[in-house]
Amino acid sequence: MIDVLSALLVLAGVGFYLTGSIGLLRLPDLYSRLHALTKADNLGLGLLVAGLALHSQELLTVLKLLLIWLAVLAASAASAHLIARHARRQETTS
Amino acid sequence: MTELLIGLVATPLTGALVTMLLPRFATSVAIAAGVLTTVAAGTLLYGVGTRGALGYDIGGWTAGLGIALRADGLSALLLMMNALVMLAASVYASAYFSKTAERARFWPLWLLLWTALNALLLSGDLFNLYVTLELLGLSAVALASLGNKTAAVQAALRYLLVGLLGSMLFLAGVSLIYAGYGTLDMASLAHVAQAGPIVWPALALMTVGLLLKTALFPLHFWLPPAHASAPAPVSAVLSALVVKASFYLVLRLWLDVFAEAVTPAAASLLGVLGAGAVLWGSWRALRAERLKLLAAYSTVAQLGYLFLFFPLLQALPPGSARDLAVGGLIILALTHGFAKAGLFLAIGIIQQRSGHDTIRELDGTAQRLPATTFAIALGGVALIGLPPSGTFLGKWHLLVAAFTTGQWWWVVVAVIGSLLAAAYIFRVLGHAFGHRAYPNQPVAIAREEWPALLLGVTAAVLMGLAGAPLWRLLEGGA
Amino acid sequence: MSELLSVSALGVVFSLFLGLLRILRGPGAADRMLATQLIGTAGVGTLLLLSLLPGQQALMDVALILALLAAVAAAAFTGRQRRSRND
Amino acid sequence: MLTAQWLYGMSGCLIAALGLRTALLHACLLHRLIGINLTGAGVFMVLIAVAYRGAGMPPDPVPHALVLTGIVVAVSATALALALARRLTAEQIND
Amino acid sequence: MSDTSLLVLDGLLVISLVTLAWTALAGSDARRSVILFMAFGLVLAAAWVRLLAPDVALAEAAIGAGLAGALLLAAVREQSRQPLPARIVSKRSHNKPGVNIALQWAVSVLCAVLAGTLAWALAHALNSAPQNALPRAVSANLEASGVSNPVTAVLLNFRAYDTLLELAVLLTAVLGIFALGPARPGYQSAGPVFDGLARWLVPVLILTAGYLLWVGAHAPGGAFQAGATLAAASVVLRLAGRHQIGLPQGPALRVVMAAGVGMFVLVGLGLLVAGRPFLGYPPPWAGGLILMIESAATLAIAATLVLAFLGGQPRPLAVRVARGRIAATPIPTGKPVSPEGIRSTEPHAAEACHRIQETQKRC
Amino acid sequence: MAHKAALTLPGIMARTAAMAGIWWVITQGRADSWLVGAPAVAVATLASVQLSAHAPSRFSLLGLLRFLAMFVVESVRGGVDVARRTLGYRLRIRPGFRRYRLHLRDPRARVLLVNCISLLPGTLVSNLDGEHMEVHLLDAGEDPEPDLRRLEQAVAGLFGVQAEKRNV
Repeated sequence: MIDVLSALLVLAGVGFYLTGSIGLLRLPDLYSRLHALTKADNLGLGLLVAGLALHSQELLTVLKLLLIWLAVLAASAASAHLIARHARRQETTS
Repeated sequence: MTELLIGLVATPLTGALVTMLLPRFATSVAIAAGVLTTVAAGTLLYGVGTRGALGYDIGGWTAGLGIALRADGLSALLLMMNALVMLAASVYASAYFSKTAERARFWPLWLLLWTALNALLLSGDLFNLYVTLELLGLSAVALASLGNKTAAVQAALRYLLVGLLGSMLFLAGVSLIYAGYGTLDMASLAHVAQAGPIVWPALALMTVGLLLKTALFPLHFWLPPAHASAPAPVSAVLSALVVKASFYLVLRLWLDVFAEAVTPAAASLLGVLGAGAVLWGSWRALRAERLKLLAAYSTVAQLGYLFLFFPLLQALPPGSARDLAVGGLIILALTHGFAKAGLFLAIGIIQQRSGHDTIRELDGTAQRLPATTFAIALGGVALIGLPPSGTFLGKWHLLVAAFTTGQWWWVVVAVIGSLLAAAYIFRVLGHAFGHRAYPNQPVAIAREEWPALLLGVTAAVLMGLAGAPLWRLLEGGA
Repeated sequence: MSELLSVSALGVVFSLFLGLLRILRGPGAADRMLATQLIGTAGVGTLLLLSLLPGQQALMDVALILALLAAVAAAAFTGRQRRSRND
Repeated sequence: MLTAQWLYGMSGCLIAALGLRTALLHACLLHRLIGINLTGAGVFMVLIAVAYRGAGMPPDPVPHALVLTGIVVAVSATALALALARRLTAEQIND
Repeated sequence: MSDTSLLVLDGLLVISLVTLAWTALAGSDARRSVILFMAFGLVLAAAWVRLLAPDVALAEAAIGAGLAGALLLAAVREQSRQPLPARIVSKRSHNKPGVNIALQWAVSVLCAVLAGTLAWALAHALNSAPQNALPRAVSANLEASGVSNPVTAVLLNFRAYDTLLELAVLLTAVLGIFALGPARPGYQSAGPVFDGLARWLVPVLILTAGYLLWVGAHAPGGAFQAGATLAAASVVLRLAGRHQIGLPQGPALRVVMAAGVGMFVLVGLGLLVAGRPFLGYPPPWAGGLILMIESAATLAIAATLVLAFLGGQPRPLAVRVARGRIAATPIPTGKPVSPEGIRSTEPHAAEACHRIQETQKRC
Repeated sequence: MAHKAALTLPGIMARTAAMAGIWWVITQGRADSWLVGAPAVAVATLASVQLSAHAPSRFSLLGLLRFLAMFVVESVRGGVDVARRTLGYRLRIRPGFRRYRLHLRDPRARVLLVNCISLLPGTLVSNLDGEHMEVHLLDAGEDPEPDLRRLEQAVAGLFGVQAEKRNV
């Protein structure tokens, strides 16, 4: 049961990764593409980590996975914000 | 005794650290480290002379798993030359750099360069050689940029890029060797390496990389600006020692490690490039307007002579004739080292005293700086190859070997090169002595003139007398 | 299960590959930068998936480093240097 | 014979040659530096490919150590080159 | 993993690597190339993982993803922010096109020949049986090396001399950088979001550096990876716009810079005095001595990398705070500070190239 | 840099504990790691203390749970929505910017809020100046203001501060 759930979560994570990449390719402008990036980080990696945590079931491994996910989330939020702000400033100044 | 090998690397390295940590005492610490290193090099030379080649396994691991240091006659002689030239240039530099801040920048890099030179000559491991080449290249570049003029920085940048490309090619060759033979130890490779599709490309890559660093024609384009714009003591060791370090490696690889794989065609190619270097370098030196540029182009030419030996050595069967030729090659390299270092130091003095080094405006230098002019003349004697200089001896053996093997055309190149060298040296001396009369002044030799003078004497006189013991050493040590 | 992990890893690598197309197409430097970020994230995902295979725990450390340094490049890209030498 | 060794080794050769070409020809210093770094990366790929012994086998650790050393050396050289370039730019503006 | 999926993976990675390398080298926009080079580094790290070289992957991740990119981007930005004097731009038209094209072809052919030769030789090497003597020797002596990670054993015991010289190379580079002038000016504040990130990222990076140092003894990791991670912590602070980035000053900085080589030499000479070979650790002590050397090396590597990022000798903090501005700077930026400042700096990445072209013209 | 608030001993202890906890997680609980771990934790704590600009704020456990639940639910809901929009045959997006006023005062709460907004699918903070933030929306047709307000409240609840002052 847990195995199935874990597998489903992992696959869903992969699905969101792919959605993110497709969004990156299809979306028309920089800001919209940034949405694709944060979504892949948040949901893609999040679901992946959830699935792997269920699969591994060792407390320390789970915690380390969470730590990595948190790091990616923070980095992703910060860099998306920085890039958007950077682009926005260039727009307004040039 | 064998600890000397690691001592020769550790002493300048420790010196570099101490000069870095105690900038106020940098000069005295550096000179002390230099004297120690020179003593160690002398002891090693004596040791190799009496006991033959020496080796040291670092960390106690057998070569292959670990890295071995090795010294034979060739490397011991070059180490000795390095030590003497570096020491002389150090004494000179202690007067050349007067500000504390300059000294604090100069000495650590200087000793790191010395470390790299010694490490390179001693290393018995191909990958370790790559690291020492990089250490040598980076410290040389950093020193060359100390001139702090735009030209110096620009030349240093180009020097760095060329050096990096050279070491990358060398590393590519080393990778192939490791892929094919699973070892990096040069002594074991000498036993197992065979001519074939792995060694040829690997040797070609390593050689091209090293030739870039040695500045063999037509890969010499970076050398004149870099050597001409660096501070005088730095120019001296760049021209006298640093290019020779990579030449030593070519020699080691072609004559020693991969001797099996060397073909006559390849050796002739090196000879042709050497001939090109002799002619082109001498010609450019003759046309140079500045003394330092003249000296730098003369380095290009003098390196060419060394490569003329390759086709001859390839054609000579092992035996006394070949040994004599090898000895001639080495004596040529050593003499050039002393002569060129002395020349650059002397030029540095002229530049400092008169504010320029334009050849046309040297008028009266002989009266104002008689010792320095004499040093230039001595260096010139050695560069042209007049007796009793070591160069004369070296070129003599080149002629002998060329006629023995029937390759007389190299003789033509050598003769033309010597004539051109005579022309550019006498051009300088002609301007230096000038036509105007100057009031007589008492001859006084300043402290910074001594190193140049001593180097000149060594090149023009002592090396000519050193022939016999040198051959004995090479035979015993090789 | 290990089959699932490796197939998923392949899926994530494929999304990394798609991100490459955006890097190549640009058009702006910022677009490339953000696609590079996505490649980093996809790298983390791949490494985490593979790290649960036997004997591959070390990959989690590689993922950790990639995750911790993910923001450095974007900050260097967007950071503005002070104008003069005073602060 | 291992396919992975061939794939990575051969593309390493290719990348090294591409990097070399740019390092020699490109007019811009940053491109040249990237070219040199990529040449290095290509050579490192060859070394790591040589070290590879198949999926289940432990690889040869020696090339790994060599590559680590090589990476450090490449970074140092790049940093020095950038500092030199920076100095040059500053002086050019100054004239 | 099954053979097919491995093959697909290899194919994707190799195609990505070659494409990224190709595109990073083409074109004239320096910033574009730097970003592509960073992406290349990330994919390369994945390739190292695939080829079972996690130690190298860690180093590549720490350097490629963090420092090298930051270093190159800072260089691009700095060069593009200087206004371009018109006369420098115009000088480039003198080159003869015919000679240039011939040269390009010659070099291209040469490089193609080189790739061919390299590949040919490599093919021969790969076709013969793999050389296993050295890896066997490594694992046979692993017990005595003091660590159980074979890569660390090679780096810090069997071939420790290489590593000693490698640290000397780092030291040389940073001394050279010092001699060239003062550090580049710092960054403006990156705003509350990045600042908030830095607050917890920096301690975690420090912990991770410690972890990599420790874990190197028995698993992938080691001094260089740890040093690069530690350096990243300082770089993050610098990018966040802080002055105090954890770098010691004055003599203490020199001690830290020299620590790596210094500890190596001390240990080596100490053993020599004790009658052992240079760097020949007695097996029971080997682990401890290696940890000692690696700790010092970590600090030295971190300091060196940070200094490389600063691009020159850091100016003392006290002076900066006291006077508000540095009075005498050996390298003035030369640019009259425009009131709107940063605005003009942005879109000139391509110009950075032109500028350097001039300095490089006759290569 | 803002003024450094005086850190209390418990504050330092809490940070040390947090750093030790992270070390424990990173090393996967290896006991022999503390020889390196102790100094590393000490340095990390020092850095953390040096970098902290604010007095430690309170955390509400209940608030944390509520916040997490909301974050997860919103992520998935928004994720599916955005996936539908981007994967469809035709892209159904209307990108645009909007400005919002921030009601949170606590700087850390603000940063967390901004990060959450950026991470949630469909919204992205593209600028932050003073009391205002500029949000980029994938679909600017729908006003996400109520959602943002709820998120702001959840963040406020997490830090145990009030975000109610709507009419400041």
